Amino acid sequence: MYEKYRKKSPWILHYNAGSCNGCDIEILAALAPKYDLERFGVINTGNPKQSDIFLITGPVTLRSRERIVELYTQIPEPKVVVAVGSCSCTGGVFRDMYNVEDGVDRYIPVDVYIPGCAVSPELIIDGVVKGLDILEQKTKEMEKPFKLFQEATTKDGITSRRETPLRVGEDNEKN
Amino acid sequence: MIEMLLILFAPLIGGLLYGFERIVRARMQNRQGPPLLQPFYDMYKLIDKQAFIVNPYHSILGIMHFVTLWIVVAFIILGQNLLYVIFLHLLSTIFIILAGFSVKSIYSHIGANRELLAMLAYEPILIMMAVGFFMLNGSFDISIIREKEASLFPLFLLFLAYLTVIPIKLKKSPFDATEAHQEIVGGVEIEFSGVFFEFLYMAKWLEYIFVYLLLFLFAGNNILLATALFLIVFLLLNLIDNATARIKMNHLIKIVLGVGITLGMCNLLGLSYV
Amino acid sequence: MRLKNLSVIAFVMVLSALSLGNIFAYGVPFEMNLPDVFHNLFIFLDAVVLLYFLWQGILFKHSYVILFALVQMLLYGAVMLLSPSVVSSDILVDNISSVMYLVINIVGGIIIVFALEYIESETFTRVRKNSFIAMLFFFLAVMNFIVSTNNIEIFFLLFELTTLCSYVLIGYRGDELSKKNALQALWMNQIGGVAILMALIFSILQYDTIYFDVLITNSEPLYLLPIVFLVLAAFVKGASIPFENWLLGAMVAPTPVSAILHSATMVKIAPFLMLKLFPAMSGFVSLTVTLIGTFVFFSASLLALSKDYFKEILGLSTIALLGLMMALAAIGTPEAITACLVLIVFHAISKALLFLQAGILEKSFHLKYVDDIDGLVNRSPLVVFFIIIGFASLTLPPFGAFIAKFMAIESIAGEIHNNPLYVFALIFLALGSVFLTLLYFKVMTKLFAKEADNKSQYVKISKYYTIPSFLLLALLVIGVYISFEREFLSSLELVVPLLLIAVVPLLFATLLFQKADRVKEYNCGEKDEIQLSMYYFHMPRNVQLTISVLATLGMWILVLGVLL
Amino acid sequence: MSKKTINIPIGSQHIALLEPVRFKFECENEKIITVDSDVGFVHRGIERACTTKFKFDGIGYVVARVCGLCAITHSLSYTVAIEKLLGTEISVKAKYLRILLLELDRIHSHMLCLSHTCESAGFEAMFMRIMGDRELVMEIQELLTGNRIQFDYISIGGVNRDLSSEIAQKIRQNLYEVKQRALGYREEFTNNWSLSLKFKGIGALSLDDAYRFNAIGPLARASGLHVDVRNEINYLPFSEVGFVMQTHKAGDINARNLIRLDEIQNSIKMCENIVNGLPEGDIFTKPKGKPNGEALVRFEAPRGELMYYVKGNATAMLERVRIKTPTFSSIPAFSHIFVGEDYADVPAILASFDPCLSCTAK
Amino acid sequence: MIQSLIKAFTNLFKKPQTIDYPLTPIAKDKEYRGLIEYGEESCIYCLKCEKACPPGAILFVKTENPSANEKNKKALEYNYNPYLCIYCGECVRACPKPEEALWQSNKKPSVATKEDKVNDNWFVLERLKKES
Amino acid sequence: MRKIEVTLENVREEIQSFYEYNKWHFLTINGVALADNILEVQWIFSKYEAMDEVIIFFAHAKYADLIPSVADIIPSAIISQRELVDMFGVVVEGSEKGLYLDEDSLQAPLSGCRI
Ligand code: SF4
Ligand code: SF4
Ligand code: SF4
Ligand code: SF4
Ligand code: SF4
Ligand code: SF4
Ligand code: SF4
Ligand code: SF4
Repeated sequence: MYEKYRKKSPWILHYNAGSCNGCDIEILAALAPKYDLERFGVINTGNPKQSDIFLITGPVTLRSRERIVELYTQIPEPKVVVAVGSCSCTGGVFRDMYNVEDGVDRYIPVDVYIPGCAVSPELIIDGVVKGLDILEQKTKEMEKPFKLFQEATTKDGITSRRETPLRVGEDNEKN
Repeated sequence: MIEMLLILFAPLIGGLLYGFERIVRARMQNRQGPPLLQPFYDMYKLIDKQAFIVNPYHSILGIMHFVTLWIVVAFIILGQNLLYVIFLHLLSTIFIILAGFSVKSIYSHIGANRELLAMLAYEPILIMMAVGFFMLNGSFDISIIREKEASLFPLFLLFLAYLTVIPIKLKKSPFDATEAHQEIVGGVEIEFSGVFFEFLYMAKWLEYIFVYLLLFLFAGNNILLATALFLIVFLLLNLIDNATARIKMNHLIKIVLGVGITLGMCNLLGLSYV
Repeated sequence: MRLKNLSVIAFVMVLSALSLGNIFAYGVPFEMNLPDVFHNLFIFLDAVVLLYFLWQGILFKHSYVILFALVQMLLYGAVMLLSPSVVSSDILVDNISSVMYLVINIVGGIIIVFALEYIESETFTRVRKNSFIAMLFFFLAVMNFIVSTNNIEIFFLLFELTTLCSYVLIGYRGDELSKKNALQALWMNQIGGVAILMALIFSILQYDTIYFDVLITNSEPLYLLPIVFLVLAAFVKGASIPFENWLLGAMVAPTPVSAILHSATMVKIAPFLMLKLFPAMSGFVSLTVTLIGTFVFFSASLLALSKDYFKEILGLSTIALLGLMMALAAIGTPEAITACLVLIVFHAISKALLFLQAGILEKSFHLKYVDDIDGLVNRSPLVVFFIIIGFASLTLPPFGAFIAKFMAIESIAGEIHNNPLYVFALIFLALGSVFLTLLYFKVMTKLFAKEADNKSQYVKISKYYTIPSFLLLALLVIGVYISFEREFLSSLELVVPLLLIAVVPLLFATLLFQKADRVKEYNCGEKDEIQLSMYYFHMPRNVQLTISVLATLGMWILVLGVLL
Repeated sequence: MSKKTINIPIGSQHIALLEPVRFKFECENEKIITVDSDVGFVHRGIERACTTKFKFDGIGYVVARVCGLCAITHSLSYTVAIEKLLGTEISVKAKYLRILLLELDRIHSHMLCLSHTCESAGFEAMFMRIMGDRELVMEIQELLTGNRIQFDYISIGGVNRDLSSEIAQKIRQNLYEVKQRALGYREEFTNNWSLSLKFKGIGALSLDDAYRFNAIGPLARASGLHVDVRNEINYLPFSEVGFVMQTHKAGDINARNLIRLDEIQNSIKMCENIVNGLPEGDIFTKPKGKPNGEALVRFEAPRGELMYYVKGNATAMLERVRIKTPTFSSIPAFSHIFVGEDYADVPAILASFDPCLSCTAK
Repeated sequence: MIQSLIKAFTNLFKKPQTIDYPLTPIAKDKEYRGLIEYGEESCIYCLKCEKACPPGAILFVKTENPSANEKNKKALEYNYNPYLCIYCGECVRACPKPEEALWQSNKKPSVATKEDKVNDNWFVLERLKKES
Repeated sequence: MRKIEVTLENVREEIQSFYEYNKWHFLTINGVALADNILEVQWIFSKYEAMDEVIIFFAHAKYADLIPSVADIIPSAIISQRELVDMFGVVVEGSEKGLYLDEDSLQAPLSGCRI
């Protein structure tokens, strides 16, 4: 019976997991008057315990992985994780670099992916709105983060940190 | 009967006020702002969240804070002894401070500490205010104060002193160092979540009611004046909130205590000569 | 149980019963005269005590002690030469005395019971241990006597005897520091003696009497010197600023001594004296005393904020509350008098309770500083419970101290109409009570700060320690019940909130806690340990100095004002 | 007696931080005694990727992602370094357009910093006001480059887009507007009583310390140190378009804010000069060859000096790309400033440094 | 401070700056750098775009049923991941047939959800590419 | 841009005699991996208010060599030295590891024995 109110009061927590700040300042811009996220009831609480939406930017550097998981577990269910920006969706331009891990969904279940480099505030609004719908349907079941450290390098049979980086087009190039 | 209803709905009225204030604030900042009922959406959502506790004392003390505050508001509505009301209010603050200290979180501790210090700043002013009413009306009973003439003018300086207290209680700039989101992430409330945070959230609404009910005392039996006071103070408060930065705790104490005590003292001295 | 313990306990019970009986049996004031033999004996004793002081002064080469002993001898000689003609009864027991009996015997008795175990754990010889208990009883006797006497000469003797007691008990440990502090207590308290003697001389010269009741009923508003000197004596005994150092120094003594002498009972002479004197106070004296009292209340609470030695904090808060009691007594309206009495009783109980805990902390946990007591909840929930009750009973409703403070504000507010200067008293009172609250909660919160993982260190506490605490707790409850009966606050005001505050949260707790999950505290997403410590307030030296100067100034104004 | 200090952490996740960085303040009450910092949260490994993963002509887009805030300075510095190695001479118009975007970026970055400083000082309304006005700059940036943040405007040999006359008109308009608003901020920063309590005399760095800790950028200029790379390089014609170095004496937060306001005004003037006097010509010259040798290029990013060292060996893969970023050099100065301040001032002081760790850790 | 007070007060009566975004869509400028679009018919399969793309958001991977385009000798299929793309436009600048085979539209990309598997599916493609 | 060759042994004296803290601005310490497992370490300075005056002191080192610290001459060099340690896996006097890299990161990512 309370479900329908979830989408009216999304409080957000923002964590920068190694982004270039581009997306972070766009989140700020989305809170600013022109886009005013507070229209949707968004409050930037900065406190996982009072948040519903977890906005993550950045490709997840090795040092920030524990923090992501820690913060994620401190957010009470139901919660929605939104990956903001290409680099948090898939690693973006940092995909394959040695100290990053190709996107947030290597660690915690991501519900919404917002592409863009940098994402525009409109897209952030789109993403949050999409997240709200998902939030409404969520149960209060605990969703487990996937992995903590390097323990498993594969998820769904797919290796995430490859031993040798994939170099597009390198093979036949000799200039 | 009306009183009972008022008491029962006090948090709701506070919630509406809070919702309205958020709109006003947004508009003052040139943006659209949340809907009026936003606080209630938040409330329903919070009920539905997974409940986390850090330790049981902490959560219980939070609830006690809320309950005590509600009793305070009820007592004001019922017209009890003003001094007693102020002390009970102190008690409710003490609960939240204890809650803040009962968890092992640094921000919570700093917040609770600041709450204690803020109490130091505003409590004497509240007491002097009560004494002012006593000297004017010969009684601490709120019901009697409310039946008498408006005491705004004889107590004008105390009224001004009280104005400095309001932003502290409502956590508004420039006196919101106790909450200080950018420094200590909300201070004492940081470890509350879900339903338990809800109590704190609603306590905030009650704080609004408390502050404005005390304000109405200055208007005595003059309802028109009460309305005018409310509107003016509400507007003023929000304007100032939107025109100042948060000042530090030591400045807060110096300013509020210095200004408040001087004003209050002058007022009381003046009264005693009349 | 050893015979000694049994007899001590039995004796305490008898004393308590007697004091209780007194309150019910003799409603009316009881008067009596002592035969002349006694008077001669008293003179002899006086001489002995003063000589002893002088000897001690010479022995330890302490010039102040010598000086004041000599001055007292001189003055005492002068008193002896004058012979007043108006006489009255030597012993006078009124309602106030009855209340004091209760405090002295019951609270003091409980502390003695506690002392039994405490002193066992010290390393003194058996004789010294026993003499310690004996000293305490001797002290009780003196106290009982002092609140019954009506003769200022006798009062002087008893006053000197309490000085003697404190001197001996503070120096009991016999080390360097104890000796030093004992001597300090000695010379400061002798100032009180000098003041009493001065009062005696002026009283004899002007009113031709050495009896309290005569002095009080006859005194004229224009000639109040004797009263003022007695008031000064009260300030000294009450360790008001600027005389606070002797009481703080007294903390080196074994804790039961601190409890019995310096918090619960002996210092109560000060408000008691005030209560006796208030009818004779003129507007000026009463105002000045009120201002000084509230100022002391304010500044002692302020100073206490910067302390971290548990007993010192308790001591300063005692000084503060004594200031308040004296101020209330000086105001002298019926309401203020009630408030003062309530405060005396409740303060004695609460402080005794707290001091006992301080003793337990020292003995069972080897803790002296509040900084170290965090996480005590895990080690001894009982002690924490007592400490919390002790502090709460000094600040929160429904306990008496709260009610007294409440009434104090009311009575001072009522006085402002008469004299606007009471506004300052009000401000001091308001600020002081906030400081005190701050102080108590600063300490209290320290207890709460939980160290999650040292459950194993649970410490068992001896029955001798807990039983006195429980007794005091019972007294508190009885006190609450009585104040309830007397309707200081309406039942709506008390019962409803108490019930709601207690029940509703528990209800919610039981409903919600089963479903709740535990989480760790927020730490910015990091996992490392948090290091917590208490906020402390550093008082610069010049603040302390200013406070002392102001207080001294207040006393001079008092004396000079009366002289003019 | 036991220890009386408390450890107050800030970060890695904290509401006053946009980026993960962790400070641990050892405080007495709320007074800071020592500071401990961890700045490595954003390390991604870009320097290595530039020599193993990408070829030299695409790196401009990669290093832009070192940081979104002065993306333009990064790609510019890199590009200039490569142009030096290739010996490409670019057209005057392209140079002017590069300065235009550089200065626009400085304006928006400074505005962001000012607003964030206000937010951290608890002045939400001011934050909203500046952020609202900043959209004017964002708009023209989007028009000029097609994106609000990552402009990807500069390529080796010139720039990617020309400036049409409508856009030029829009730029003039918006910048005029911003200029007026910025005057309003100045009034607020100097006269608001609560801000002066928060900013004046707080977080001060003396001139001598600025020298000793090699402070750079607005941080140094606020202390009176005459250091601005725009004054020390000649690859772009800064002085031609009206660059004037701004300095201040006090070295506190307030001085840093005023420096930024002054620089905004100066940058607006430069932009206006460029838009009004843009020469005709190509915007792109095709570069030839492969980079060979070493080049060291410095630019003034909004936060101070940015340095690129590039070493090529005549193949498509470079041998070394070294990025020395402004915040990286300022960290010793930061830590020095914190000591002795109140914890309550930390967020504002931190924001007034305008730190950017994404380039610090790369 | 006075200025702020006045500003706050007058703002009360002004229309807010806010764009009611999802309700009133924001028109994108035609120069906006949005999604990369591909015209299969015109592509000559030179794979320059793939090589030029810094993050590797374009992958030509062998497929069972290739397009009818006769230039597609190796039976490749164009794959583009807007969640990896950084919208730099380098691919278009590299393409010999810009505006026909590959161009940058001003459409903004859409947000994806968990079901879209934007990351995992791409891993599969990358692996295929590496194996081939 | 001027390059001055020094050796690891005399670099401290060179810098000490050269560096005047209010004339020269210390930029950073840079490492460049050369062939044959040689590391070129560069100390880069620029002159205040002069047009493009950059001086690079450089020394060649083996990875196993102890690189002297200049932190006592230039306090802000500390952080550059830590970076050097992290990135090249060399040992710099008094600088510990871990500015950027965690235990399970790729160690010494820029060192000569790469790829
Ligand atoms: S998506 Fe692009 S702009 Fe956003 S954080 Fe990542 S690299 Fe920066
Ligand atoms: S609004 Fe400001 S304080 Fe809040 S999270 Fe964003 S940057 Fe931090
Ligand atoms: S260098 Fe070439 S292959 Fe490497 S990323 Fe740049 S364009 Fe692509
Ligand atoms: S200094 Fe800051 S804004 Fe500039 S590139 Fe570095 S991280 Fe980005
Ligand atoms: S520049 Fe750095 S500190 Fe300033 S707003 Fe951006 S991320 Fe925050
Ligand atoms: S178009 Fe040019 S580059 Fe592409 S395949 Fe044909 S010849 Fe090669
Ligand atoms: S726009 Fe850039 S990132 Fe996107 S596909 Fe083209 S080259 Fe790749
Ligand atoms: S560069 Fe153009 S033509 Fe060549 S493969 Fe890509 S899209 Fe096709």
